[in-house]
Amino acid sequence: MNTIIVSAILGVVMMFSGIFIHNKAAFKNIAIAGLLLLLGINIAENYGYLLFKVDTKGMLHFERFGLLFNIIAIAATLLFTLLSGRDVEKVGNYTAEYFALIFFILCGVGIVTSYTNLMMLFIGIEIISIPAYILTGTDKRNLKSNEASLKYFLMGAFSTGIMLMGITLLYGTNGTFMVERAGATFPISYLEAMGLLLLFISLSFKVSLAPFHFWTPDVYDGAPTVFTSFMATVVKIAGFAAFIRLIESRYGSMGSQTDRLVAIVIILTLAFGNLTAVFQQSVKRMLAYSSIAQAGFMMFALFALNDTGKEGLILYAAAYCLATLGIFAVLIKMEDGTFEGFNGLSKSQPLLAAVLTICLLSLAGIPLTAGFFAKYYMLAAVVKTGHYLWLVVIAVLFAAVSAYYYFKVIQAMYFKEGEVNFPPVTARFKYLLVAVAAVIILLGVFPNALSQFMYF
Amino acid sequence: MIPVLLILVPLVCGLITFFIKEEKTAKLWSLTGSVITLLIALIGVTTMKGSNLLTYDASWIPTLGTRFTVGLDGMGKILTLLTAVAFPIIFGATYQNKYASPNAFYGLMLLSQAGLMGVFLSMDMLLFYFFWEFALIPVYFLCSKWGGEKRIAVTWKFFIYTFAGSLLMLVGILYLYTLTPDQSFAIASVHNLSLTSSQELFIFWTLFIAFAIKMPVFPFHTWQPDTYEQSPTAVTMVLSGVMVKMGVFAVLRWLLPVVPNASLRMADVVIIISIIGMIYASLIAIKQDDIKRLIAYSSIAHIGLMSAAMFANNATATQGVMLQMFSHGINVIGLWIVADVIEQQLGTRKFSELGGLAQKAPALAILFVVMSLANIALPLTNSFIGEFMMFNGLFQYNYWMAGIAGISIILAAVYTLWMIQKIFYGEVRGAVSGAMEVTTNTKLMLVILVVLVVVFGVYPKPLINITNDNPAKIVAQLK
Amino acid sequence: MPIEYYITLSVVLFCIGVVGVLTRRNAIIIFMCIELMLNAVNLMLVAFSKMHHGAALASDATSSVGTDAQLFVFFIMVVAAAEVSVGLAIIVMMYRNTHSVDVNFLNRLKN
Amino acid sequence: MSTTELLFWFLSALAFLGAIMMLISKNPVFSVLWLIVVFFAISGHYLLLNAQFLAIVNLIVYAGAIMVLFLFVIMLMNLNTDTEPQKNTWLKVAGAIAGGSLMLIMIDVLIDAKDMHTKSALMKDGNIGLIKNLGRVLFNEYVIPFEITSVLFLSAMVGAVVIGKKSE
Amino acid sequence: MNTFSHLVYLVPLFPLIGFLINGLGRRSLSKSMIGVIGCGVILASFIVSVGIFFEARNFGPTPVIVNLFDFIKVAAFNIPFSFQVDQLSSLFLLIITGVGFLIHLYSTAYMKEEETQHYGRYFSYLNLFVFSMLLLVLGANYLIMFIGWEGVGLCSYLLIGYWFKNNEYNYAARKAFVMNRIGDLGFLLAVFWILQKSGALTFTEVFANTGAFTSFDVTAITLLLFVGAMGKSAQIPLYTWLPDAMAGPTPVSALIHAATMVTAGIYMIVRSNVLYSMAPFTQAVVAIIGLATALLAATIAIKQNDIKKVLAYSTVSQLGYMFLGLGVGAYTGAVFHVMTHAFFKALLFLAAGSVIHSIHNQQDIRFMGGLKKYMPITHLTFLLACFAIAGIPPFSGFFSKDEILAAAYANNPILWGVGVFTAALTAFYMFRLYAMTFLGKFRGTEEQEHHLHESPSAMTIPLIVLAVLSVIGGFVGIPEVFASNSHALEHFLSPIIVKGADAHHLEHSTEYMLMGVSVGLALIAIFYAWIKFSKHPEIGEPSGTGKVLANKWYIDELYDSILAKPLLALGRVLNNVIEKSGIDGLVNGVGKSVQYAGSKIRLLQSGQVGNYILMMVLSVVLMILMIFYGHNMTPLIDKIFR
Repeated sequence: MNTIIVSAILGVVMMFSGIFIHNKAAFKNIAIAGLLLLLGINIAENYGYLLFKVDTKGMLHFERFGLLFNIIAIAATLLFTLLSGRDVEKVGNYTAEYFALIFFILCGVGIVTSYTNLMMLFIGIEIISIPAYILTGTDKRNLKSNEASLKYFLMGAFSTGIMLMGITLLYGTNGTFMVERAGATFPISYLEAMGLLLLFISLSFKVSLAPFHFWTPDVYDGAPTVFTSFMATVVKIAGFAAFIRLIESRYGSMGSQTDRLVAIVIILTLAFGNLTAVFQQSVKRMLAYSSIAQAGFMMFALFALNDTGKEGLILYAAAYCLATLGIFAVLIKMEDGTFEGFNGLSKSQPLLAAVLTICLLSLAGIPLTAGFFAKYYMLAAVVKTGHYLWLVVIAVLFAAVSAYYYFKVIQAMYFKEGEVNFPPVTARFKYLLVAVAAVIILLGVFPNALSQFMYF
Repeated sequence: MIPVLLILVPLVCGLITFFIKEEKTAKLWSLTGSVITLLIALIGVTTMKGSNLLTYDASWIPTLGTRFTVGLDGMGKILTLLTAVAFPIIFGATYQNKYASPNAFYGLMLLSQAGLMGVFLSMDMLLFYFFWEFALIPVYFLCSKWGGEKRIAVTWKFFIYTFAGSLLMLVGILYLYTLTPDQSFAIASVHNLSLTSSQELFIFWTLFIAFAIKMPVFPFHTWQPDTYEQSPTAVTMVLSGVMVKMGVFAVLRWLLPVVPNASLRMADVVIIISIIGMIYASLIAIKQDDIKRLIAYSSIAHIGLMSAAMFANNATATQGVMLQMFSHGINVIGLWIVADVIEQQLGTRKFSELGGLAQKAPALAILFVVMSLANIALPLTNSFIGEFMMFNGLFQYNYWMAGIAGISIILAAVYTLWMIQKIFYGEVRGAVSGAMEVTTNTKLMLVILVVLVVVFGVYPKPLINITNDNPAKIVAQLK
Repeated sequence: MPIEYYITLSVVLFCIGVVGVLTRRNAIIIFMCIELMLNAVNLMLVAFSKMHHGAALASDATSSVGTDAQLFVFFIMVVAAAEVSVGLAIIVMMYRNTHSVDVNFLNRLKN
Repeated sequence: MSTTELLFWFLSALAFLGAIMMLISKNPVFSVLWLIVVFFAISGHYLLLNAQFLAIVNLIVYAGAIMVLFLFVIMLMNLNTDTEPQKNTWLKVAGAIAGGSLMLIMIDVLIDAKDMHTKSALMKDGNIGLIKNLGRVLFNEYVIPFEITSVLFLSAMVGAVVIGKKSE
Repeated sequence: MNTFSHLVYLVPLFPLIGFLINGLGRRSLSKSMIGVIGCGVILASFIVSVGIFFEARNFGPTPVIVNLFDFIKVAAFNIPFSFQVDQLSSLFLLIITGVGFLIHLYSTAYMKEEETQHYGRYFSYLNLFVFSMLLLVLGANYLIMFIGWEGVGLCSYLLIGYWFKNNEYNYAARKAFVMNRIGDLGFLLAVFWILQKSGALTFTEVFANTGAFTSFDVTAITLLLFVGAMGKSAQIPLYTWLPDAMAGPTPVSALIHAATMVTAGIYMIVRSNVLYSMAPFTQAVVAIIGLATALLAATIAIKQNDIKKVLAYSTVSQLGYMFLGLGVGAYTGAVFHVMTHAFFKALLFLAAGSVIHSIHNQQDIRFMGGLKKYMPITHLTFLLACFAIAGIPPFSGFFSKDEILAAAYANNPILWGVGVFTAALTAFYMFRLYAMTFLGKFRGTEEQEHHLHESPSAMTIPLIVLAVLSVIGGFVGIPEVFASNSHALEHFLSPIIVKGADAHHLEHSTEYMLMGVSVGLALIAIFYAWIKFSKHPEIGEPSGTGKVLANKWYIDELYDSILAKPLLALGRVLNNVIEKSGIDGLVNGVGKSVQYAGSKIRLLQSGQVGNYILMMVLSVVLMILMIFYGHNMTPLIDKIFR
């Protein structure tokens, strides 16, 4: 609860700072300070120290899993601000407002990681979505940005409609909006099944699972790259946090046909994401598709729904955020976002190239990087269920395909000749990236450094 | 403690190498590092069994049931020794070669050594997988960065291919893990399972395909000739001398004892595939016009024999495979060294542009001939011992198969002698007319290899003794 | 009234909204169709609310079961209002740049 | 047929008609107007269900504020004439078929739900829809979402500013 | 007691040392030094061998086995690196080191004109060869024998290709090695078979334990061993390498391809006579193949014009004889013939070398003739050798050949008939060769004639020694028919030959008749050839049957078209089609299809919001169908996914 309140307050603070302060650079620093505060509060809450005690009337329930997700989201945002704060300033004139929106999104994240009531889910998702629509459209002169924003908005609103229909149907059978349903009977009524299906679909849309992923490439591509970076990480993992909370309490009631349904969705997601990414020319768009593919992998946790899966989802979220933010931080600064644009980067910026390589390796799931164990947990989770081994086999084959496009960037950087005009970067930026790489490798060797938080 | 050092020394040396800007220093440093590793390996190999110096066990990821367990047993010793011997020799033989950004080159080489060591030392399946991939990445970079013209595409295929295989293996490992009673990856847990036949089959194929790609066994071999051809020769030496042994080793350590029933059931299939591969690769080798490609195909043929022998369910053959891994590593590195000299000095690898080199470089010719003869397993060279034992085992499994596999012995003679003739004999022609100077260190390394070839060919007892305990155990598991 | 009637009516309205989204190309109309979908949902919610309320009244005359659904409708309206403000802003922005609200012209981003 | 039923059928028909007309009106302004008709019909339903507060809010917020906003924008853009050239017929048919089949199977599934056969919505009676009850519950159990909604509005406001303000 | 026998490892050790010194020091040592070392080590071996030989006479049936170290010791078996000294091996030691020494000696003069380093290389190869051959005959088990077996193959490769600048020679060298390898494979398989059945490879153990073999095993093992012998001893079908192997220097031909290496097959079969005696089928095969080879090679030799080729085919033919002997159970006869053949064939080659040496590498007998007066010693020794090979009493060849023929008659008169016919052919072509080379007028160029001279003493001394041996060598095996208990060799070898296997009982009158027929036919052939070719040397191109014979029955071409070419074509097809388009094509195809799928799937991402939503709605419809109507599709879905 503290996270939600403080982030909302911080959002307001940012809004007002936009009125009173006219130094652009200051906003970033305020935001960083705010995020640090937020992070501190969240960690404190994780350990049981609360600033305010609020009776949520059973609307929200705070537990370690959700709080860990919050920590990852906030830390990712902090990292994002540290790495790309400068670039946020370049998007438009409303730097303070952008940060305000980011804080509002964090507020939404806080809600969806802890909701127990479908109404909170709905509001949380909306609080995340609406600022996201706006952030997508912030590059107002850019038609692509406009287009992305409008597409995102229309499709997002449509999926909201579907979600509401789902919630309604659930209410129709149960007479309550609580996620946990007491006294479940089997087989569940068609009404409830339909409601769950529609809810599943709308959340699938939010985390961009195929065949509801179509907005993702266009939106990620059209949005200003800084915000793509943010949306691809924080917003996405928030969606998963919401998703797993829902499915965890309801999944068992859905029956074996849903297993199959989810399996199909996973395969479709992996196929769409990976195969389409193979063909891309633009790194940004490739990353958009890759984020779809990564979502497919994260779905394994929801498919398996065991401790390994949940533990892995945390790790996956962290690994994915780290790597994606690292890559985007460099990509934002590139003039040419195509693969050719990376040609010869290792010559002019060896350090950045090395860090980028580690991030890409992590996304590809190569051992010694966090991405490996992330994927490992996901696969392990499904294997542990004892069924659906074929799903795992298909998944690893697609993982091999994914190496294809990630390594295209590495190839461009290291093995191809080219001149890159890379803007000068500060030493702090470099150190930060090195730190990111170090953390990726640290998590790649000792993954339980993160997941052990779940158990104490 | 020794296993840890074996991994750590190259790893640390490699990482340090990255920061040495000066070429000379980088070379010297990496050479020193590899020599230190060799010394440690020698200590390890000669240390008696049962010494607690040979194992190390530490907690790693308790929640996953995996531990950092490394150890040196007979099979591990022989491959560790190979890895440790190979790198100083490679560094020594290619000491004069110039590489762009040498620090990265040598650093990556040492990293790959660390990975290889890890593979051979791991006593935990997840750890094994970890090192398996870890060994691959530096090699990928080495090939792509310092390779030939088509290096990017070729290495790419190699990488994706092996990566896909490894991922399949990961699935198998995971599945195996869930089937262990104590939810662990430890070698003791996975070696003593009683699985249903469908479970075994699933695990068998996932693991075997990964290993088969790595070895490579027909028909998973197509990445190999291209990669060998395009890689810088020093890396090719690592690849064919040591890395392909990973696959063979893995079958012996992680496949046969783990899924014995499936292995027995599938033995016929694997052996037949392997034999087809041997003949097939030999026939193709005859038609090659490029030293590197020829050696590559010859390597496929040799590996085919190893993979056939492994599945022959025979302790002698199994031990033969272990010896042959070492011998083949030594021999093929020797061949590559000569190939490298020729390429560096004459600028071509095509037989059609070579001839009469024996007149220009008689010493090289002699050394090469010895290595070639070892390559075709002439008696009193090291590989004869291994091949004899493998064929013997194969023969006991099925004499028709051994007979057909034997054809490859003849074909090996055909292409190897053809290669010698094309490069060294005849009148001086083509690219050979230019100046030719073989450096002392290259010769020295070749001489060392030749000495190894002959010594272990005449007196293989030390190698046999090292590997004495594993084969019986592996075969016992199969029954 | 039997709840099925309401369900049917709502679904029909909802699906008309869907058809509208699919067949129209004016961004504003599409948006309006989405609003229609939301209203269909609202109608169903209220119907369910009264259904549960009716059932609860049978055992407890002072029951307030079903209130939450009506509040939910209220929240939906609130959110819809917020969404409309943002959505229309986006459409207007779009219109300012392209002088069109035709979604078919939104194809700079593809493949 | 009781008055309630009569009203129900009438309002349903009106809503349906309005929706269809909104769908097929070429002129966006007419669409808006037809949509308002639908909203009125739905408000009528709310009244039938004795949800007076929602009926009013629906009229004020939807039919009033939101639809006016729509009209406003349409006027602003001068879209009142038929600006929509004939759309790809194939896509139209496909859309209609997709939506239609969605409707059919949804109705089929939902009507098939056994536990709904016996249930009916309480008409006219029941006072939960009155503002007194709603207010009490809203500020007790639902105070958290109520507060949090303010964040939503704030972000919408910021968004409208960021997006809508003519910059530079 | 048996001092020399326990020092047996010195025998191969000396040549090995010679090989190492000459090989490594070929640049620094002087020619004379190289020569001294090269010959000296062999002489040293010879001396030890002589000592061993005299000790071996007293061994009786127990051989001396000298264990050096464990070669391959694994759980399943133990193969020591050990030497076996018995009558058979000691006899071969004598032949190898003795004849070998003479040839080394001869070589010092013959190869005088080579560069020093190549001279050193030559001698190191020779020493290595002797070393390998010694390993072969000394090995106490099949594996050590196999080491020598392959070793001589290697050395023949190296020596045939000694003049490595010439690609035809290299080709011949390769051919020799590959053909040998084919045989080696047979040998190796036999070794595995023995190992599998008896668990050991040591001769004493294997032969003591023949109960471990079924008759099928024995037949298979002996046949496989015979395949090995075919390769090494140039029998049909693996004989074609031997004539081509004349590419090497002539002393090499003498050493390797006449006196020693090719006899390895005979040695091996005699060594395994215990097994062969158990396998009558194999024996029949051996006899028939041997005889066929003898006949075939003899017919070819009639029309060859290269002096060395004629000798080569005669070698093949004589080897055929030996196999005939083995096949009919005359093991002693075969060994006897090996010995006499070693003498006279080495002599023939060395004499031919002497001729070639003096007329500057001219090998074609059509351009020789009348050398009698220029090279008296060579001429005389050559003539003696021809008599020996033709089987004229009392030259050595007569006794050995007679023993084999007699045994063949006892086995089957047809074998004898063909054998005698072949013997007559032998006499014919040998004297054709003799006549064309030494008689008549010189047909070479003026300049060659001017240079004609007798060879230096280093070459003639070996000729003389060998000539003496060729003449008297037969007296170690005088047949029973002439004097009882006079067959010294048979007595000497009796401990290692299976009892009864060698027995053939012919009436004395029959035996006289047989001898008379064969000698008579041989004399007629000699007379005819002498008359014909001394007067009218055959200079023109042959035609008709002669052409077929001159072209060696077109066997090389046949092999080329049914084996080599198809194999190469197969290699090409595999390389260009199966590998590139097939397997690699499949692998690349997977990659390509991924890319293709990507390029098509991305078209779904049309950029149209309407399409996206349509897709979503359709998916929703499908999902609802699947969930709610799925029970009717369940079997289908189960089939696909479970």
